[in-house]
Amino acid sequence: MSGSVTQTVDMSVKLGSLTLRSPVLTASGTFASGREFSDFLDLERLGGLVTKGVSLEPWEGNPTPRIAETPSGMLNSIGLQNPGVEAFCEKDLAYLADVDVPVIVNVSGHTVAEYVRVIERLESEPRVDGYEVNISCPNVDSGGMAFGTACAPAEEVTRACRAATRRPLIVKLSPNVTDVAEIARAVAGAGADAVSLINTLLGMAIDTATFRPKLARVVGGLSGPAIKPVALRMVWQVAGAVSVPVIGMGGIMDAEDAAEFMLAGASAISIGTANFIDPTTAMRVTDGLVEFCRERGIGRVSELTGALRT
Amino acid sequence: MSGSVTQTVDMSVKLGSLTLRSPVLTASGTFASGREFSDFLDLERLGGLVTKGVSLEPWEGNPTPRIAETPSGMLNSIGLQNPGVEAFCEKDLAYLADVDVPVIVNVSGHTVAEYVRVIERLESEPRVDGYEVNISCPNVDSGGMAFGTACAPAEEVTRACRAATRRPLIVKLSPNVTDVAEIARAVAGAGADAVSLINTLLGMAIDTATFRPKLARVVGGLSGPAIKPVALRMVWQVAGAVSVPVIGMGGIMDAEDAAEFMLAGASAISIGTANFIDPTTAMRVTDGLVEFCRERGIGRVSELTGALRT
Amino acid sequence: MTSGCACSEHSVAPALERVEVVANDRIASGVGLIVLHAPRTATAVRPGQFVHLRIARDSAHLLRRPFSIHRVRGERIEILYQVLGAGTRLLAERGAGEEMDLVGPLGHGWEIPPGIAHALLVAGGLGAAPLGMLAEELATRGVAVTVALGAPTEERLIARDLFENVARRFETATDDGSCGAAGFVTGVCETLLADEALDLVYTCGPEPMQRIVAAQAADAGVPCQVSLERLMACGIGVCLSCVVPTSEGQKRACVDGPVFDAATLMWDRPEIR
Amino acid sequence: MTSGCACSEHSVAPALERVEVVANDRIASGVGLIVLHAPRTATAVRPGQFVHLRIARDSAHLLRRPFSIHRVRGERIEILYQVLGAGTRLLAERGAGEEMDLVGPLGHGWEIPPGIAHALLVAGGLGAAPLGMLAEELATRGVAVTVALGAPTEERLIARDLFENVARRFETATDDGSCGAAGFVTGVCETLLADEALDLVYTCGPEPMQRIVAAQAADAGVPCQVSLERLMACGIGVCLSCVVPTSEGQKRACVDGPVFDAATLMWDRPEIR
Ligand SMILES: Cc1cc2nc3c(=O)[nH]c(=O)nc-3n(C[C@H](O)[C@H](O)[C@H](O)COP(=O)(O)OP(=O)(O)OC[C@H]3O[C@@H](n4cnc5c(N)ncnc54)[C@H](O)[C@@H]3O)c2cc1C
Ligand SMILES: Cc1cc2nc3c(=O)[nH]c(=O)nc-3n(C[C@H](O)[C@H](O)[C@H](O)COP(=O)(O)OP(=O)(O)OC[C@H]3O[C@@H](n4cnc5c(N)ncnc54)[C@H](O)[C@@H]3O)c2cc1C
Ligand SMILES: Cc1cc2nc3c(=O)[nH]c(=O)nc-3n(C[C@H](O)[C@H](O)[C@H](O)COP(=O)(O)O)c2cc1C
Ligand SMILES: Cc1cc2nc3c(=O)[nH]c(=O)nc-3n(C[C@H](O)[C@H](O)[C@H](O)COP(=O)(O)O)c2cc1C
Ligand code: FES
Ligand code: FES
Repeated sequence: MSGSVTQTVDMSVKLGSLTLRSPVLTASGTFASGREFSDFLDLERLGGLVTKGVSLEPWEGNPTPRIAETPSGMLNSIGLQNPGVEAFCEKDLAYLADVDVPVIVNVSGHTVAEYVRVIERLESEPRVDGYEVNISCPNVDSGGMAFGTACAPAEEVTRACRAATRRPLIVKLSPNVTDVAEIARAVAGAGADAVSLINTLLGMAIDTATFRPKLARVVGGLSGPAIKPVALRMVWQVAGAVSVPVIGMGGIMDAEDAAEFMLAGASAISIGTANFIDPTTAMRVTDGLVEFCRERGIGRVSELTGALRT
Repeated sequence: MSGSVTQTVDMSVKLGSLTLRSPVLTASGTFASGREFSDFLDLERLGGLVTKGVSLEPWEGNPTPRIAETPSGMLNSIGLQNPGVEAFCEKDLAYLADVDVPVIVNVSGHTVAEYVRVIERLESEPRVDGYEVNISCPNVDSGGMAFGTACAPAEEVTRACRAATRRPLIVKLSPNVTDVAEIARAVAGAGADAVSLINTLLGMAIDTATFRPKLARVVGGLSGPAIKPVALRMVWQVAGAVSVPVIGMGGIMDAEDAAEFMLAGASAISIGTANFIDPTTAMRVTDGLVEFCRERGIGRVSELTGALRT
Repeated sequence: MTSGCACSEHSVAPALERVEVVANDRIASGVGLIVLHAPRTATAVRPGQFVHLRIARDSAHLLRRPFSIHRVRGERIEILYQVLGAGTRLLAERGAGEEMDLVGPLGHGWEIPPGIAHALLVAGGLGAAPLGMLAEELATRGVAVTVALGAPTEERLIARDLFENVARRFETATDDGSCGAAGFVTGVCETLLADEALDLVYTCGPEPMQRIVAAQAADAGVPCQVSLERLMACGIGVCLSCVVPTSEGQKRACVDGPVFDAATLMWDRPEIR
Repeated sequence: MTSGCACSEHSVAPALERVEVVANDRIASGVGLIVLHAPRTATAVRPGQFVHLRIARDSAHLLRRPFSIHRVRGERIEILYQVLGAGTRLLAERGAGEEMDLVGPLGHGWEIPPGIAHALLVAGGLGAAPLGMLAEELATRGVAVTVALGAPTEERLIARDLFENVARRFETATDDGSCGAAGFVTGVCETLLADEALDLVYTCGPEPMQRIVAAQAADAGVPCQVSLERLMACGIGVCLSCVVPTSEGQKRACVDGPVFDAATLMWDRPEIR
């Protein structure tokens, strides 16, 4: 930790055809479309902004209560509540028109056709820089995670989305599987430019005062520091299994956590639940990564990717 | 919480043919064979003592470091270090000869034949009350978890062990699967008298100071409060899928946690990592469950099993 | 603050503010009053708004906890809190000089429409918390304030002094009759709605109480605002954990509320208890 | 304590003991001394044993932390600690009057074989911690004590007063030469092994240092005991996280150690750094 070293650190990373100014992205569903965070940080310093899940039609989401705190984590069963792609274009993309940051739209659907139609609608929007296809949401009854827990449907969604766009296509993987590397290989083979992981782990909590589940939907997705060890392990497995870049996430709270994910093989990382705890996290992590590299004489943050010494 | 109600609570539970005086067991690998805990608690008040994993031959385990602390949890890669079934009979069972507590031996093997031979060796030991077949250890290279992540091998091990004994046979399930209910059905169909879950979630941690994995074996098993939501969800899924009793575990630290597992469908519960944090946990949980029932006017602890109101 | 309206359009953007505990005292059984040095929030906050407080420093209790601002005194804000679970237990342990941080001020607070002359504030238990600042603000603006305050027992009647100071009329109700009317505060509310010429009812308390007060106000033809408590992860409108069904669709309690016009709330939905 | 042997056979069974902080002071940069009221442990503990301390109250930092007992004074135990990570940072924040709990006394401490006349204690940095009680015990038993204490700089020479009081000869080494010999304490150790007629070497410090001291002692034909630090989950012998390779197979540092006969340790294995 030679505090005197003061060279600059190149924070840019390549994600397939996208070059990002920083490896720090926001995780879908934890950052809306950024507007609310403009009070707390400079959106233009983000590597990219991954939006809340967008579906073809408006989705109501699940009944409340939708969240529960758990040890070092939280459960959510929001259920992809969103006003649909049309409203997204009108409001969210309009807001983002004046913000200089790569926009990656998280895409949801009940059927393969719905995923494709969301992408088709967004193809004409110049403000969209790429797509993250969510085949891993544990909080919707049809679609969502069902696509992400077996190779064939994961491949099918990916192939259909790939056919609909030449923009960067990221597929977001579910951790609720026996072999995440196998799914990653399937979607990479089907044309994904990158994979992102992990989405939430399926979990549950019970209120012993009422004998009721804490979530109205009974089960929900676990996120936050509690899942970091599982997320890191999966990123490491997937980075070893596919040649496309990996976006890592799951419980990242600070720059050390982010560095762990990059060492395990991630080219970029996403801040999720931490946005709720400290809305400035993405900046703290960005500044912290610069410092992390500087202290170690590392000139380019991308050198961290896969640098784990095993 | 009417503190004045003072009826007694029947703490006995049935686990197939076994009747236990309490639903509180110890989780394999966190309690050795009990001797070390006799300084801290009354072994004879346990519902049952589940031993450390026992294999046919002595196993060396994995290189150190073997543990790492993680947010609200820990990783371990002990690797089932044990002196083999012969030494187990000579030392551990000899010690337990004078302790009035049901003894359930956790059985490990690299091959189906090894599992069977451990059981065969133990069949002649009167001090053994049942077996827990570990098809879910993430810390050994062959055997272990490999048997627990697909139906066919899980069924095969179970069937072979079933053929080797008429004693109660519990199969311990891995959480590192897409569909735990499916595996539970498979082992129940193959003759398991009960299932226990969850074993540890496969995880990883990285030391950012050295760029090395925190565990010499790189990956290990995550346990402790962090995994409780995942464990509860799986217990709930499995209890809904099979008719054999379920032993629930994963992050239980106190009686409220234990009650959550029973409400989700567990007939008994096991204390694991918490034994390291507070060696009196099993007694605290036992007393706490009595109190929990008493406050609610519940006469038998077994009434909690599956009493979740959804 | 133009046109006498405390609506969110005029409120200051929230910020992450590092605050210091000035005092933290138990004021009734299970109830504490914590005073924080929070200059930015103290200046910016409007009645009915809240702050999202980080109580724990490590991750075990990960989420922030939302608390209404009860009062502002100079650069200090006051929070009334009930000790319920892990977070509020930790909060009760915090001593003078300790640091925490908050995100705030948050939410859409009480509306004070121009021209109102007489307002009724109905508080059940800790529901008094967000009504303190409102009572002071109304009094400052020359609006007559009547307060109905309920609690299980006299000792738990929160913020009596504040309300006694500013209210033209102040009635209490206790479940055990130890102070004021015996029974629920809704009984008092009913009487006051009949007795007084009221322009507006403001209420906060347990939802079953709020439901009754809203119905009573509706029957009396008096507009009513209620402050709702919802589980909140972000507090800033992004996570959608706090949604409330209204006649205008699902609204987020953290930014569209916590104060809602009672007439827009869908009281028949299970999400409102 | 029969036959002058502090081996585990004679030690008292461990217990869970609730303890209170009596004092907690920074004594060097990054080093604290915490005094705990722990009557049971104070009576039972033998030199070289340790306690497993629960520092955090919630689950974020789940595991206990092992610390040697540095000294006992009446019903109080003293622990020297280096602030390294989350747990020791929390420990440094604990103030007088706060409660914690420990499991202890644990482990197999230093052996004091009957008949030894002169012992050398070699401590690197915080390695002084478990040697304090030993030095006092040896002096009490009339064993001549020579101490070699090393640190990066004078300020970091831990427990000087204690050693100066009981040692017949006391030598120091600092990396920067600010006190005693310039360089590593192993240099001093070599000299002392040549100078003095020693019956036994006791050492604790960084493992590379211990390795050298063990080799020097072996060359000089003097038996050597080392105290090892290992990651420990349970501290009571059940989890097998703390194993150390020895010529007698894998041993658990928490119950078979932390003190080992240097001759039995397999210094060539990667598990010993
Ligand atoms: C806008 C708003 C203003 C509030 N103002 C006050 C106030 O001024 N004084 C006061 O005492 N309380 C107030 N509350 C309620 C307060 O937030 C909870 O009592 C507190 O979060 C409980 O935390 P805990 O850790 O003690 O409980 P736990 O039950 O351990 O908390 C677990 C989780 O549930 C949440 N939670 C539990 N109860 C509530 C609740 N009633 N409302 C919202 N979240 C809850 C917690 O925030 C946490 O995320 C307010 C709530 C909201 C939404
Ligand atoms: C028998 C024994 C006696 C010890 N005596 C002392 C003493 O008297 N004074 C002192 O300052 N330190 C002592 N240590 C080391 C002390 O336990 C660690 O410094 C401490 O656990 C670090 O905790 P942390 O939370 O600050 O570090 P973190 O790095 O945050 O800890 C993370 C995990 O690693 C473990 N860990 C980290 N470093 C060590 C280490 N060196 N040894 C064992 N576990 C470690 C922690 O216990 C925890 O489980 C002793 C260790 C052992 C095994
Ligand atoms: C409240 C909430 C809402 C989420 N919504 C989405 C979503 O719409 N689409 C998606 O792909 N992932 C969603 N996620 C998952 C996160 O993007 C992320 O994958 C996960 O939370 C793990 O990261 P974390 O632990 O840093 O939060 C959501 C997570 C949370 C907590
Ligand atoms: C150190 C350690 C060793 C373990 N060894 C075994 C084992 O030998 N056999 C087994 O079936 N499970 C083993 N487990 C898993 C536990 O029995 C339990 O399933 C798991 O830890 C989850 O429960 P917990 O969170 O309460 O610890 C071990 C767990 C730990 C932490
Ligand atoms: S708390 Fe997140 S949207 Fe309201
Ligand atoms: S720490 Fe558990 S066996 Fe040594």
